[in-house]
Amino acid sequence: MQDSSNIASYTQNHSLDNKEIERYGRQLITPDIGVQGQMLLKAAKVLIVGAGGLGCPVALYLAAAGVGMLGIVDYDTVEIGNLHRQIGHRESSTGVPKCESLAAQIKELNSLVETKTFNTVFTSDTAIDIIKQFDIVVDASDNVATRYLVSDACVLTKKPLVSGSALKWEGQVTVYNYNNGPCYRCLFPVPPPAETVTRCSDGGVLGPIVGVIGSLQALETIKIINNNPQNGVLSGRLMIYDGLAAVFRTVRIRSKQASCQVCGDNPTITQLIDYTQFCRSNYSESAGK
Amino acid sequence: MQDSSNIASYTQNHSLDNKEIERYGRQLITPDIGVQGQMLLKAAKVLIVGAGGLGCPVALYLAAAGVGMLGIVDYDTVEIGNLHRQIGHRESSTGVPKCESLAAQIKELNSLVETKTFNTVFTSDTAIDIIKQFDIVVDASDNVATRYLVSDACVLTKKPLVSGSALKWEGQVTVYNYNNGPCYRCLFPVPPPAETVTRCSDGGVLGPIVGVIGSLQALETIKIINNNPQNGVLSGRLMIYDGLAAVFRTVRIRSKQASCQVCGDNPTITQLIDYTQFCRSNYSESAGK
Amino acid sequence: MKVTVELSGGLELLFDKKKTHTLEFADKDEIPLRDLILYMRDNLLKERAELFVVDNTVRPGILVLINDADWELYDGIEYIVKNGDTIIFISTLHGG
Amino acid sequence: MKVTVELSGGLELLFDKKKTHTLEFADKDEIPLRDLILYMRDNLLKERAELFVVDNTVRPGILVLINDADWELYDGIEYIVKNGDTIIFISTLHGG
Ligand SMILES: [Zn+2]
Ligand SMILES: [Zn+2]
Repeated sequence: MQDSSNIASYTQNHSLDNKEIERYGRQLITPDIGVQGQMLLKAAKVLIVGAGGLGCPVALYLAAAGVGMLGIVDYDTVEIGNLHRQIGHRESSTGVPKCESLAAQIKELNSLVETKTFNTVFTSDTAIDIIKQFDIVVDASDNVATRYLVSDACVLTKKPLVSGSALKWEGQVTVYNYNNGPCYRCLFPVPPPAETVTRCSDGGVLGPIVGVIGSLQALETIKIINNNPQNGVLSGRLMIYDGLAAVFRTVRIRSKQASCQVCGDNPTITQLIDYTQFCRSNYSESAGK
Repeated sequence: MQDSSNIASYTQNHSLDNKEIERYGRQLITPDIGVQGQMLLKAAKVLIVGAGGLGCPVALYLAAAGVGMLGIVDYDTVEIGNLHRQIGHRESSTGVPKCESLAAQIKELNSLVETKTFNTVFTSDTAIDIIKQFDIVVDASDNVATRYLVSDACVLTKKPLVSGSALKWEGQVTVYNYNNGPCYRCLFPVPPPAETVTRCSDGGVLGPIVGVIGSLQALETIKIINNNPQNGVLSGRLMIYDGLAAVFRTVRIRSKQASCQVCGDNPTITQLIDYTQFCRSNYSESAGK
Repeated sequence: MKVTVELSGGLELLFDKKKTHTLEFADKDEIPLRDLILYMRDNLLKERAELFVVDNTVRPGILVLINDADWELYDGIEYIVKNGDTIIFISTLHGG
Repeated sequence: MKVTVELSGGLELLFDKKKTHTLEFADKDEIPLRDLILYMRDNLLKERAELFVVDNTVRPGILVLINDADWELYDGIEYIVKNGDTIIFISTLHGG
């Protein structure tokens, strides 16, 4: 390789082997990554909640970057109707659990990455035990109840949460519960009335929108893992993408709220509750089938 | 499916078959897509120049969305060192031409899409003949000489050009030669001095950065194909992403320049020139190997 | 006074599908945000007001931004809107 | 007067790796953009000035933005920079 001398200067005194240097060379010469960053990625354990439109690019980019352990939770199976936006699955995986289908693609892309699949509904009963096995959680789910559940569980287990969402031509990204920043409930103490929630199955969603938002989530995850002081992690800020207008807006949001029921000064929620009842909706889009 | 009645209302009087309705249902119910938009996608022919970091997400998302014909030009073969960011290839494709490797993944994701692969260096001799077979061109290349070549060729053949670029933690996107907007040369009449050009092989680049930029390119391509008056196509504007700071900026750029040597009022460039000489650099990053 | 109101996350569907509205109040040089919200409900919303306002404030799940910052960083609904302000209403998305 | 200068696309590497610089000119209330560029070259750049300025203007491949708009939409290098302006220098990227 033309750049072997350049890479070599970055890779003294490390514990990466030659295979890893060959694979990650052009990544670890990126300023603020370096060998130290690559070793942090290798040691990191990230849980991805949802193996759908957002979960696919999140998983593929984190696997490609060399995150050592990726957990994937999804109870659903691959359908042809997913493939217009879920680029981590294949036609041949129709009927296969999404977490297994995505883990198989990850293995083909980067066999150095370990995956843990959870082919189950993420509920108040299962969430804490699963999350405890990881350092960082990515919310790539598709419904309100799961979003409250994931956020509360991250507060209770003290894990940063990289949250993305999308619908139609729009997407939103932010990081919760990071460095004393706000949690989902700080922003949204009361769930939205069920009739105001548009689901992807009703409103549609475009593949490149989840591609943009999922890629943004993957990068924020890498920044949290790398933990460089100059990393402008998207905490206390919300990024909004309007794909039809081709406009991004990054807005300042409130800090951690003393009055928050789960992360505030006098929390009243000290264990997980029934989120389907709280939100008057199901843990999954397709549960209404 | 729960949403079949909803989808049915969008799909009267069309020529999509049941397989297509099943696959694209949640996309064609997106406002401003609809059956008409899906049929436009099916009829569209898009050329992707480069099957690397940007080309992978562009190709996967356009294939998933149902663009009827995708052309892929790349002369290079897959190396392990590509896989940290090029999520459209697999370990098992090491040594395989990138255009073939990416086309194989497309086929597994959406077998309804036709691909044309060009396992060749894109040069002044080959560019026009290749571009003529398509409606829209996506610049996913990785060097200055190819960027001037692609832009001039698009002006000479009257094709819109969706341009993306990335390095380290940053990316840029815009659309050239669209609706009387500027071309690459309107913005950059003189190539940069060769010593100011940092290559990905020297500066590094992160996967999620090309994921964001490539996904943005895919969406702009879909908007151009759909051609709705309310689509805010990114022409005359440049979008800049700083991933480390988590900040996007969209800036207004000049309109088509009357003085432009190729798209202006009195063009002096009426056929392709030698771009390696013009830019004093090669058509490929790795040509310096 | 002139106020720019922007809607996103699907809220624009309640407001004639228009994402940006410019409101002019010739007789005022400021207006409480609370009154602006009720004005929007009564004058710009044609139907289904409960998808925007509940109990005289925006319904749960809507973020309100005053010049690109969360209204909780100001006085929330007590904020006094001034000439030239931009008020953004964002419905949070849940899909993926 | 105060001017904010921002650098992106790798140009910040020439300027002490700082992406944002605030410049104060106590004795001026405006400055031609041409002079600002030469001032930056002579005072903020330590070495390799030819990677920023060639023939008394920014080198090819750098876009200059005046308050988020291409300088070609104003007077280019003849623009007179005013108090509070933000001038952005972007090196175009070619990688992928
Ligand atoms: Zn909280
Ligand atoms: Zn031109």
